Amino acid sequence: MIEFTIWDILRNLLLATRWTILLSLVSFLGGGLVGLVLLFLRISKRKSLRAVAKYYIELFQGTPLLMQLFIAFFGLGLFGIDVPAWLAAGLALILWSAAFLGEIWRGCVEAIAKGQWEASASLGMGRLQQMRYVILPQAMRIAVAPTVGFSVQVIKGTALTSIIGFVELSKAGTVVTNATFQPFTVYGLVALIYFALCWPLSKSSQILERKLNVAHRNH
Amino acid sequence: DALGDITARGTIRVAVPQDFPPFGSVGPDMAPVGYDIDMANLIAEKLGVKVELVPVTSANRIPYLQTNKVDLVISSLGKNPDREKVIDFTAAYAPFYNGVFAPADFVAAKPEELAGKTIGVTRGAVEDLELTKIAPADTVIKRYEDNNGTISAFLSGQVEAVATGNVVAAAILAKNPPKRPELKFLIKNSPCYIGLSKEQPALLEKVNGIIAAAKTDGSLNAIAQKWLGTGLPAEL
Amino acid sequence: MSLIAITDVRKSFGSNEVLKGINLDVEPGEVIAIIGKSGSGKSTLLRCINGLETISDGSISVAGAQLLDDEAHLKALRLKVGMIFQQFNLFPHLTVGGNVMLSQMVVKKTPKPEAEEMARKMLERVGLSQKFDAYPDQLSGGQQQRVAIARALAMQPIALLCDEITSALDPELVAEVLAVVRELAAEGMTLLMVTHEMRFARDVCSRVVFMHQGRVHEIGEPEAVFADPQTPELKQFLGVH
Amino acid sequence: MSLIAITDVRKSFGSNEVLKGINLDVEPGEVIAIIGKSGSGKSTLLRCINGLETISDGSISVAGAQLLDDEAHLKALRLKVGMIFQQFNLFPHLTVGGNVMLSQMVVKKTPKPEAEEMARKMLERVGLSQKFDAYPDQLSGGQQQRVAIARALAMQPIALLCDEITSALDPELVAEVLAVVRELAAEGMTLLMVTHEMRFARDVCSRVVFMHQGRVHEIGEPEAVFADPQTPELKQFLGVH
Amino acid sequence: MNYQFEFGWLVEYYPQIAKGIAITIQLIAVGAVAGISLGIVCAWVRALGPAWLKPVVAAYVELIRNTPFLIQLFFIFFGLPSLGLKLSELQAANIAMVVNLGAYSCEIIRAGIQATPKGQFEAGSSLAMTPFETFRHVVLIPSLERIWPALSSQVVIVMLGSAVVSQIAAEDLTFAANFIQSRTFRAFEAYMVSTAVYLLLAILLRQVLGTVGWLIFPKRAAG
Ligand SMILES: Nc1ncnc2c1ncn2[C@@H]1O[C@H](COP(=O)(O)OP(=O)(O)OP(=O)(O)O)[C@@H](O)[C@H]1O
Ligand SMILES: Nc1ncnc2c1ncn2[C@@H]1O[C@H](COP(=O)(O)OP(=O)(O)OP(=O)(O)O)[C@@H](O)[C@H]1O
Ligand SMILES: NC(=O)CC[C@H](N)C(=O)O
Ligand SMILES: [Mg+2]
Ligand SMILES: [Mg+2]
Repeated sequence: MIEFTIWDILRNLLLATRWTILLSLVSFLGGGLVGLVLLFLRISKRKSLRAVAKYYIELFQGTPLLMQLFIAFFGLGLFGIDVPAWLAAGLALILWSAAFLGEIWRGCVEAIAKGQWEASASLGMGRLQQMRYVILPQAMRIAVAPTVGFSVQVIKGTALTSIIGFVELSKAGTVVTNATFQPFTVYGLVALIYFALCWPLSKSSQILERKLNVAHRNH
Repeated sequence: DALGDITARGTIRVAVPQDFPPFGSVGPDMAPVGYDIDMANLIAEKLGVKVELVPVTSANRIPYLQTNKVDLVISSLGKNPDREKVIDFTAAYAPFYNGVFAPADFVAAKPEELAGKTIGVTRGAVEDLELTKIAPADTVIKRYEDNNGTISAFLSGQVEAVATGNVVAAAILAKNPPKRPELKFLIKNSPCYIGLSKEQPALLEKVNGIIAAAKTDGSLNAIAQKWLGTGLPAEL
Repeated sequence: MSLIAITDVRKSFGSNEVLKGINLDVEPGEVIAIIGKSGSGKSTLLRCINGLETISDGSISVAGAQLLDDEAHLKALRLKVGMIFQQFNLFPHLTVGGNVMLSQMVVKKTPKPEAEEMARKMLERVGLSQKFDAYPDQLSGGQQQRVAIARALAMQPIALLCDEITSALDPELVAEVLAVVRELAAEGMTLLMVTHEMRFARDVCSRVVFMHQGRVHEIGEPEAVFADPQTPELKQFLGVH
Repeated sequence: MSLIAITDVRKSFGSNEVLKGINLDVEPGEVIAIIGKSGSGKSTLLRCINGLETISDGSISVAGAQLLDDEAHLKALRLKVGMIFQQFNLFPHLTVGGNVMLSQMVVKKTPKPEAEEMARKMLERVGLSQKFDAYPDQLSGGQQQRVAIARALAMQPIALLCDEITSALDPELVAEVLAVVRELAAEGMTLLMVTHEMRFARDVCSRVVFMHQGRVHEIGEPEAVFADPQTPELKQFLGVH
Repeated sequence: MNYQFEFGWLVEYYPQIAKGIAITIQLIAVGAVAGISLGIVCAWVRALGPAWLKPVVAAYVELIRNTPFLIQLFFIFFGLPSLGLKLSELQAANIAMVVNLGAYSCEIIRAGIQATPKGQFEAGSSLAMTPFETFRHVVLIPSLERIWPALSSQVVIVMLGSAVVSQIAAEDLTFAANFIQSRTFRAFEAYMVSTAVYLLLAILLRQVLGTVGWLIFPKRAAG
């Protein structure tokens, strides 16, 4: 049996981290797109559309991401859809992130004063134009901090894909543990790598938030 | 039909373990290696297609097949009536003796003596099903998601003993672990079969043919020698 | 034909009927002051005319076209009728120039150079041409309100609705906004304004509407209304005993 | 011996010296009004006496005991001297009764029945016995301030510091709070109050302290101070020319 | 699709599910009570506590909030024994829940404390209360009230996150679903049932937290 050196352990974990990063990007960007759609549904004038978005969000925020992963992975296959692990992982993470991002952004849109809607309406703008030119540019500013903050949750969420067999950082951790019998070292390193990915995002989210509050006070 | 799909695709998707030495584990480059991997390669080669190895755990091997994520499960898969209800099996291709393993100071020569003890097992494996049947009611059975969990639990002392295959225990032993799994007693002889979806006679027949040929031409024996350290037993 | 014809308009919020049958015809070039106690429905009436609230009953037509509650009709209406609010409601993320250009470009698809030219002209008209590149939060309240007027004017409406546009201003800034309105009135713009500035109403308006409990309670020329209120409610409102 | 002896007290915030050597002796039963322009250091002086600010130099003693900056001494001091603030600072999560009982129970370990008895007595004294179970946000500002007084009194202090306790009140509510203070003064409570109510200061206080730029600029009986200000600063402050 | 749904197994495996639900509820009960308590202590340290403790708490909070729960769980269950600290899977799961919720609620509660008007602290001081007494009797309850909705959401999130404790053989609701799946090969149905139960638990948990809030915070304004 070939021995793992500490460098082997670290190298393998770092290689697997690429997947963690890729998965995070996919679910964050995909989740952002779907979340945008949800946002529009959620603030739509049609009650039925609002209800759809509301129930979607309640469902995805009210059940464990782990279960969503299981169902995407083992469930969709039953309907004849071939779902490889990366697809199930990406899909579940996207749908899950979307629920949270949609809700975060709705809060930001609703934080924009009603007068902005009314003023733009009275200038003859349609709903999409109001969103595009008046509301979103303002909402985006306040959305940055919580959105960056949520990206940390996404990165941590990708750890769960290990359970459906996707070999990202966490799964690599368990596999390497089993090949080395050094759980303390391996999980310690895994935790450190996650920390190195997440902490800068957490910090910048906090800093952005503070900046924005200061900006508000100066008005 | 599965065989047609495989040839059309030019690739066969095979579920293999990566947490279950010597059938499947990873080297320092994280690539899967082991008995089952060699077996998968052999079959692909004989079918004249490329192989796509899909790492699975004991618990999700069968759902992988059920949900058509793989064409074959070559993952030290034992046969029992429950499994036969949902998937089909080829001929056996490897020996597998389930047993209870523990460090030297653990005393239990037969199932009854497991009373009050804590045994780790991988959920959904044959060992799990068998142990659940034969162990006394007050045996504490801890069922882990995959073999990584079971082995980690044993090595970190979270369970006193594990139920697994004899060669598995031997492979762990070979790596000089902090806790040495020694055989206490055997539970069951449950050789490994290749699993495939129900009602795929063409594929079944084809794979059975390959296994039979490999047995006669000695290539299967070579794989056994390489990973188990002995040749194939006579009963196979 | 009246420019704005309001016929039997009713508006309820839930079970609370806020407008109880309003009739009012506004001729082109008229300047109408709407006065009345808080809660009497003044703002609601203006908001109905601009389609910000949908009416429960009755009809409103502007320049002959009926006000209907779909996006196309609403847009057509709002191109004809501008509105200015108590809280200015400038777009904080755009410069003064951007505020005045935005709806021209977005709604009317005016090309940018023309929109800019129009914006400069309108800012000139309200005396703020030098503030083109400033942001709203760099302006005083009076300046912001004048930008809001320029923004509405840039759409070239045929009438302007003003809802207490000086109420959020410090007293020393009120005059500069009223001066702009006075000029608009002199130039013949049709104006409907809710106001608490009685002196201004008396000087500038052609008619005064006194609203009370969701109804037009008294209406007439300012001299008549202010000098000789007919109803006890108006008397009380004006503090005449 | 003076009840409160303030000797050469100095206090700086950073490089900004806010109190520049204050000397003041308060005898038992005295009612002292502190007046002065905004920023002259009135609040800071009271806060120093109560230990909410640590003094930079000089000394303060209350009933013979020196004010030192450690928890035990501070606690002893605060048991002797109560303080009431402009913003009432009632505890919003406790009922009126709870507000008055809390510190007795927590600080003095008074058993609940006795604390309650005391609370009822003090609320009676400020005319609010019927509000025992109300929450602060169900009371008017004047009532809240009277609860704050009752809360301070329940600790049985030998002196009370009041920092503009009527400034946050609507004019019609000021009188009810001052009536309570007037009674306290009549009963012999030692009072130090920062106030803008000159009439009240003149009627009730035994001495008036005029602070200016961190110093006691003038001090004397109210008749003297108000009728015959000596310094141009006090003249200006009182509007006498 | 040609898949036949089949829920017959529910009859046989219902005790497993019930046990799983009980364990999930136990986890969140301990997690919420001990986690919020820990959060209060940590929030006190970060907002008002001794200077030397602040960086310790800050490090704890940042470490936990920036690593996955699953890894924390593995570290506690598989890693700590090599330092001689061996915990049962339920102990490990409970500790992970408490440690996790402690870190999150620390930050939430701290925001609540920092939003306390200065006058409340001063009023406490001038009534001769020590800083700690002021915190305990004056500041804490209104601070919790301010952030109760955010805290409730976090408790629900952590409850849903607890699904991964099945990975260390803690027999919670997810374990039950996995167990059933490995015996009946009815993966889809098993996960659907447990997902529905989680949804129900989440809704219930919100109600319970709302009631708890209603009980500990004064019912004013409305009354
Ligand atoms: N969006 C709304 N929903 C429910 N009720 C409303 C709404 N807008 C206004 N009202 C009610 O309608 C009535 C009239 O309000 P409106 O704003 O028109 O009064 P107003 O005459 O403009 O008063 P003010 O001088 O205070 O601005 C009030 O009783 C108000 O509470
Ligand atoms: N915490 C503080 N930090 C820095 N400077 C302070 C602080 N508190 C007060 N000051 C400064 O000390 C000076 C005196 O303030 P103080 O509050 O004592 O005045 P005051 O006489 O009570 O005025 P007012 O009538 O406005 O209440 C002011 O210049 C103020 O800016
Ligand atoms: N990978 C495994 O866990 C195999 C164990 C056993 N042979 C089974 O089929 O369940
Ligand atoms: Mg109004
Ligand atoms: Mg002051």
